[in-house]
Amino acid sequence: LEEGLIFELGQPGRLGVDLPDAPQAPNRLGGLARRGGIGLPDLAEPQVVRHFTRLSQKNYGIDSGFFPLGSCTMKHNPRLNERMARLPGFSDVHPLQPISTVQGALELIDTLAHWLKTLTGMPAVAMSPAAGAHGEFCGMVAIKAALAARGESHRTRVLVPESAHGTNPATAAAIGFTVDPIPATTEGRVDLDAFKAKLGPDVAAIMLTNPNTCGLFERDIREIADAIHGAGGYFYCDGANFNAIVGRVRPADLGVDCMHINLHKTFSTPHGGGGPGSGPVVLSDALAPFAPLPWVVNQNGSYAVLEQAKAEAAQSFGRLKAFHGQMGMFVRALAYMLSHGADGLWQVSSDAVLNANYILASLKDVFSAPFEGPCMHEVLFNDDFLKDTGVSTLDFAKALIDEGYHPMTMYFPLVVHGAMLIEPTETEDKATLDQFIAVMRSLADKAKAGTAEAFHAAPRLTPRRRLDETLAARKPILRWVAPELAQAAE
Amino acid sequence: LEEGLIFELGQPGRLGVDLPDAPQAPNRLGGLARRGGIGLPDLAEPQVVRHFTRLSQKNYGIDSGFFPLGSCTMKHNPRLNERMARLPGFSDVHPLQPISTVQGALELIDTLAHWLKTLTGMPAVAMSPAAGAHGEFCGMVAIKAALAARGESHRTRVLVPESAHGTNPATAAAIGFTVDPIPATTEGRVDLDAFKAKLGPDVAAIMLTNPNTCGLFERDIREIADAIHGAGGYFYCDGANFNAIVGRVRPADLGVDCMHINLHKTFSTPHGGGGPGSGPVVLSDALAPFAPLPWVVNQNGSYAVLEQAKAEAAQSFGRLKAFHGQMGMFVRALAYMLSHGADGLWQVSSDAVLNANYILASLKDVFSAPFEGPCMHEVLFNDDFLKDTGVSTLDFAKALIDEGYHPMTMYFPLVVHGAMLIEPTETEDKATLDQFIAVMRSLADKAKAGTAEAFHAAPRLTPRRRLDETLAARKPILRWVAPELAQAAE
Amino acid sequence: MRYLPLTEADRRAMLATIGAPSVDALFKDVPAAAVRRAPVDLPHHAGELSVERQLKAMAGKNLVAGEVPFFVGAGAYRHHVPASVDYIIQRGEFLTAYTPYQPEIAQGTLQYLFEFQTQVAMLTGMEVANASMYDGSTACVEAVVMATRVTKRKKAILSGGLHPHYAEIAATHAAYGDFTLDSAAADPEGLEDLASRIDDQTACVVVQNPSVFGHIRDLTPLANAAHAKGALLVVVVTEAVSLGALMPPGAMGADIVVAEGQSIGSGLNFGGPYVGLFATREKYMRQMPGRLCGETVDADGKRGWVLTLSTREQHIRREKATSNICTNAGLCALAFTVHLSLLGETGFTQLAALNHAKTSQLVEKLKAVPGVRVLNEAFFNEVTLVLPKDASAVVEALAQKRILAGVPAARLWPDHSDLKNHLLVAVTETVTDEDMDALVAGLKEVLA
Amino acid sequence: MRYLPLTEADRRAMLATIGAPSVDALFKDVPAAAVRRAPVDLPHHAGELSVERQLKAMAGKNLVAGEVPFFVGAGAYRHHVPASVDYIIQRGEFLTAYTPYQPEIAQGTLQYLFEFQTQVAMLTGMEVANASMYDGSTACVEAVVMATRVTKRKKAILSGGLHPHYAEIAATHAAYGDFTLDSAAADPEGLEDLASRIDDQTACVVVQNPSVFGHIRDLTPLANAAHAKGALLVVVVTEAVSLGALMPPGAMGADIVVAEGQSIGSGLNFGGPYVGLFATREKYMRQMPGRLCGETVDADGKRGWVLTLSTREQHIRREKATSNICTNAGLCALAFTVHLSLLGETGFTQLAALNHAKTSQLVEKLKAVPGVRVLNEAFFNEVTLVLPKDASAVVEALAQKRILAGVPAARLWPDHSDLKNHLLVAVTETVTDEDMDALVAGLKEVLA
Repeated sequence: LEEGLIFELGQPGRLGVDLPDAPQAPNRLGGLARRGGIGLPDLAEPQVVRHFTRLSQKNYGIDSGFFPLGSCTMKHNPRLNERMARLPGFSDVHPLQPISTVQGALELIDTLAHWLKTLTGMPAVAMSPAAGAHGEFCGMVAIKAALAARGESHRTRVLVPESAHGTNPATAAAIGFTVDPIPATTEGRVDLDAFKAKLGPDVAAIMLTNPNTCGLFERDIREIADAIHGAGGYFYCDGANFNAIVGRVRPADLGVDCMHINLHKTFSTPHGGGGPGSGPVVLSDALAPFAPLPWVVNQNGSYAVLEQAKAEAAQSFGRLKAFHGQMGMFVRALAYMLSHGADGLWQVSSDAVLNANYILASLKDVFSAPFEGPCMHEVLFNDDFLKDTGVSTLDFAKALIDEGYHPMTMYFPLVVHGAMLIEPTETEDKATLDQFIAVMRSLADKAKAGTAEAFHAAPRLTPRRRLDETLAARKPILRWVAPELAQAAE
Repeated sequence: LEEGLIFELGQPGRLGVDLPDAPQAPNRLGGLARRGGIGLPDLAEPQVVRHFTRLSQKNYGIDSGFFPLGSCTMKHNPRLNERMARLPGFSDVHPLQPISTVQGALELIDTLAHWLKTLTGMPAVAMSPAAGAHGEFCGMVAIKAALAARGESHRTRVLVPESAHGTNPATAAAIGFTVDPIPATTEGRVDLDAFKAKLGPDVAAIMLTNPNTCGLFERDIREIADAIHGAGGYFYCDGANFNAIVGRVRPADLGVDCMHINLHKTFSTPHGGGGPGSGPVVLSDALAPFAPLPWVVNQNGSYAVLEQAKAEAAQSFGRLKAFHGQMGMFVRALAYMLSHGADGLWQVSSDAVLNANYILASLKDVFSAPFEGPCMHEVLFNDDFLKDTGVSTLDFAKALIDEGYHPMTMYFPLVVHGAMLIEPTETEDKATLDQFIAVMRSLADKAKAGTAEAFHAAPRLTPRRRLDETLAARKPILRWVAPELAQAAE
Repeated sequence: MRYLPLTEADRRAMLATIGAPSVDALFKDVPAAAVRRAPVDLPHHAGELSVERQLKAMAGKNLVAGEVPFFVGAGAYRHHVPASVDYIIQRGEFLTAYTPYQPEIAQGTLQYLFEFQTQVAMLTGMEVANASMYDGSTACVEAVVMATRVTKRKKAILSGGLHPHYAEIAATHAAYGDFTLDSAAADPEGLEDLASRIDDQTACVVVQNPSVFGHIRDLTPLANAAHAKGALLVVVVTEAVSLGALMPPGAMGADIVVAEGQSIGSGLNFGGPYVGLFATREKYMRQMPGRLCGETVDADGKRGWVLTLSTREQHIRREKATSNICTNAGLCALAFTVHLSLLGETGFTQLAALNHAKTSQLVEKLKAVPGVRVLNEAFFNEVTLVLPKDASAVVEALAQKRILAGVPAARLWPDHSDLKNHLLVAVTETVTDEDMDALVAGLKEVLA
Repeated sequence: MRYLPLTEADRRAMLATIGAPSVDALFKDVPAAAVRRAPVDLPHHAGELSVERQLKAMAGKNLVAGEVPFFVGAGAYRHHVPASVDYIIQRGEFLTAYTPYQPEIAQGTLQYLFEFQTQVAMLTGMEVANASMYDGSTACVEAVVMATRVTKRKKAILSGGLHPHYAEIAATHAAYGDFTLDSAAADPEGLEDLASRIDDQTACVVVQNPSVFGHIRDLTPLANAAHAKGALLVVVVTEAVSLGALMPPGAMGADIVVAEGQSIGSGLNFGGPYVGLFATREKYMRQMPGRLCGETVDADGKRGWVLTLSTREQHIRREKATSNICTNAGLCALAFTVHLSLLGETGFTQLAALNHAKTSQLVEKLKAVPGVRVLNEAFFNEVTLVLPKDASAVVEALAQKRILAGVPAARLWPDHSDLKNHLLVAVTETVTDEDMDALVAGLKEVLA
């Protein structure tokens, strides 16, 4: 049975909710009442529940199986966190209630901030960014504000390694910086000499992911930090890969000035098919005064919120998002942190790195690893091993789907050809890795045996086979239109 | 990927829970501490969640699609009911807390009792039975107690129609009654003359399902009631099919003395893969004094619980179940009742009957209906239409699975050959019925076209194909045994 | 109405197909005198918001266990159930499924039932277990009935340490069924001698461990005595967590073990739904009540599971069935299996040890309360106190101070005046040191 | 630790395979100075029970909206969300999925995003919508940036009826980005004239409807004025339910509509996560920020969905992307879609009508409070009151009486002394007659 669109299932005269009658009261819409219908379908509750249940059954999540999507940290999402986020004391509280009535909510934010600062060794944290890219924006604006405060607004060049996430250059550009790429060494790390050669009086910052997107720790990070500081710039660290070092290494000890933290990666708030995320940004002393509003401040055990660029917050660069940030995500992340504790988080990064290296060690004789290990929490292969097989990285990934796995990240980072980036995370057990390794080896054998056709045809066992993305982009259909209207329009 | 048994996934040294250290305190187990291991597997939480998620994906529920299982009333299970049952004021209250601290819980029981009594027109209800069959036991014991109180314990014969649920004779037998079957007419109803002929001074009761298991209303029910009463017996009504008449017909007006109500059928508490259920029993004035303990009594707005056969409850036949009954189910059922209200329940039975008759009308030219309509909430076909096709009712049902449906009830009731009993319920829409009708017709065409082989091979698209039930019964394996132990045992 | 998808237009079209003038016409077989013209006298339909308000108002009148120091047990125990358990049992594929009579699309239910049966057998130390019963109390009487069937004898001896509700249920079945009871007097000291009551008419001896008063005993001598006379030993467990710390009934010679499984996976729920565990020896397998899930293979030779040995059951066997039982406690069994899978061997034994240690800790603390005597020498997580005053009044007084101190024995044995000062006190992992101190302080105050 | 499945034995075996002596050795690329020898100074791991206790203690210090008469709005609204919405979004297949970059195993996410986009387009009266933004406030500034891109102009005019947080965010982006703002003064009376500010440097006019003060206006004249100068009209909606009662922005000439979708499907959550709606005309489709889901066919010719037009996005386009946005608000978008599907055309318009009628009812009741003036002539479900006293003090006094009376304008415009007596009051379907009476009585008392 195919599942139609919700609009195709509706029929006027049904109700999926029961509402009380409206009281008699004057209409005060001032003549601006809606005329004509909206076009929404009418359904009863059983139909709606079944529709979305069936849709869910066409999805693959961490709960469904192994999800080794590199750079995305698809780790287990504890249900305790969901339960905690639904405590009415958090979920049913308005952001503009009197401050006296939300002391517990502010305490939670302050407690989470304390954990983030302690884990990173940084003195301050901006809580309001809604996601990683928003955190990047926050950090880069703080840098721009700090430069302005120093009277160095002429510093507009930002150095970004070629292997960076796309959000890095996009963010820098959005704030009016120019992006200057730094090449990588053959070892998959920043080319220190090339980097130093690019330093100059117009350099604002370097944006560096560490561990980097090749899954490698930037060995020269202290030297990079010193150099950028020496050149008068700031060190923005992309914290997407914090999971690899959380609890074991503090970014402050690496010399960073600011770093965003994807709560939905390292701290396990669910990805939810694309969000919501949360991207707090830790800041050094140099950048802290410019942190966005609002600031939560603990005043002798009672909490206040600074919402204006005045007093302590006089240098704040302003507001980034309405209200206080992604509270629901804060609760989940703190529940996760309290559950693991300092000792557990140490073990998180240990096991994440161990799992990735185990995959590297178990596959490197068959797959082609462009860089030497040890890797950190993820392992990168290129498509050399597929040379002359007629099988592409994409084909290989789609064949994995038929084996019951979510594919690894493909074609990222851009610095290696046909990249396959595998991140097992610490919440997978050895048996799962062993099974995955066996499947990977067997698929590689098949590819080399000249069965390209079978790979091209994959996946076969999914709700849909390969989808025509070109058609979608060439003739975009972004919404459903009632057939009678669609016809009339033609 | 096949999902192993949980025992096959474990490995010593993991933990799926974190517990605090035990306090220092003397061991007071008196030398009776467990020696040796239990054999349970150790897993971490991510593995457990994934394991049971994967198992769930091998199941079909109402949320998955149409579930026309006759006699089982597989209607929509609202999530509101689940939410209400989880209110701490209901879910986190102990049955033996002081009565002063559970007034709300008792109010809920009393309110539900009021709804059940009003909907059935009966003066009393016993709330404690844990399920339908337990309710039957309760009702029949009340009858036995009433007979004893009348000094008529010699009445030991119970009349049960051949079409009855198996629980009816099993229950009667468990209480020491003898079961005397009543034949059916060619119209699928109790043979009134045969029934009357069986009446006599040793008759204790009739157990009659109404609407009966052929989906028909027993037209002569008032006459049956009068006759059994005239003969000094009681009228036990099996209320499994109450969904067909709820809100429109009160069993009291049909002359019944007692009737159990499956809250998981008519009132939508979830079936849960086989329970828990709840089977309150409404009782006539004649039987009410014998109702089981405990009794919840409203004393000027405060609630008391009678737990002994004393005072008002002096004639109670005693206790049936620990504590107060299936409270969690009570909350769900009351949430459902309050949601529908008297007007909604009227519509429930109207739509349930309408849906069934629509299927009957739409299939009767192709399928063989042994009895004339109108039917009530379910429609019965026999296998005449499959004659000489080589396709059995079972084959036909399994073929439906591959079309995306849960099969109808098969081979029940026993009074027709190769029975197919279809109950759509009121929570299905017309489009779903139309689609089902089309599939049914198409399968019937295929069967008649001589494609028996394909039917024998069904289902093909399921997690498992047809399972060998004979093997399971011949060499029962009822538990997992560690391979090394199993080997040692051989 | 939100659960009803038919529109008025649908209804008209469907009636036309049927050829009926109205829905009323479809009810033509209902005797005229019973045909209602209007809905019954109850409130009309209401939205979610309204229903929530009404039910929350009722819920709000109860004192929630988790909000107060809490020591109530006597057959139902407040343990912490992990959030993932509740998530799993709410998944529609489990929640809205039927009994797995169509195994091809019910392997999920069947596999967890097989896992459940295995877990129950392991915990109890027995060979086989069924797919769950309503609860411990009804499982207990089913065990008695089964024992009469196995032994073809008609008398059951009930221990004075058996939960009174369980004993009362057995008495109901005895009064209206086909066996008799020999019930020992309440046994607060845990010193009763049941062996001497066993004779060659005895089908079984039913004994609870820990007893309702909290005593634990080695049942091996009783098992030997029963077996010597051809009787069965039925062991009842109302606190399943105790099986993580104590010698299992199977190791002490039990023939049938029944238990209340609520402690693992289910909340207190004011008494239900809970889940009954039922285990026995392999040789009695075909005499068991309730559903059984068995392993088999499918048409392709793959391992799978089905309901099996259903010739014991009512839907096949009708009046000759081993029980009239039909429903089990599927979803609570699932909760049990998920919770126990999370606990594992390590967690479950740790949990049991923690329960015991905390109880022992409270017993030590209670020494500070003048006039209070603990009756138990050996116990698991529940003990019986003798107070210098009427225990019901003490419990009520403490409830007013928002302390739920336990179950006064008089609640369970209202007619036993010699038990009126007895109080059953249970301690689980959810009890904090502060809770214990509050109880001790409260008792001192109320008893002063 | 319950989330970590590796055993010590596993770790040893894996290190042996790797050929590393220890896990520490795998961290050899970390500069020695940054290598920690021990965990940081934070508490160690804790079980569920302990974590629950800690978080419940914090939650318990907040005054829960649902427990009191509640009139707080100003950009976040307390509506009733059906239980089935929360059930659906908790299903692991949705909750634990990633962004649907692998469409073959993400058709569930993709189909609901397509449904979401359609619903948003329908509600706003626009042609196309994206797959959601972080929230309304960030969507607003993205609209401004897009308008500058479309018009190649650099100035945005902001209405004085725009939520101050939204305006402040735009100001941040303006200060550090590539456009300027012309911001009108706060407009409590709803009488501002923006048309006269539009010139041929104007990229867009940003106006909120209903305004933050609750006023509703016909925006057609403003749209015409903008279009006459080649500028776009950006309409902001912070109360999505209003779209069920009011003429949609698309019908009044909006070029871009952004909205806070929290009212449909999401709780208050102390401000987040919420869901931003973003809709525009088809001709601007390729200038939109954020993800888009599009229809296509698979290798077998079956209809299916994919993420599309991703050449706009950062992961392809990098520094030339239309936005740096990566994450959207997937799960909140799902909640929106499920809730709106339950409501349907009938329910959604009824809900909007109910909100308005209740608000109008409160306005009538407020006439009984001496000294209180309602500023709004036309409104949806929120109005601005002028009190005879400092509104912040009144709100605080009422909060002490457990009435949450609304948002004092001073909370949003701390520097505007002429707004210090202004109070924003919102009414939804969750407000009862008793709640209104409590507010009226409370106001009388506090103002007396």
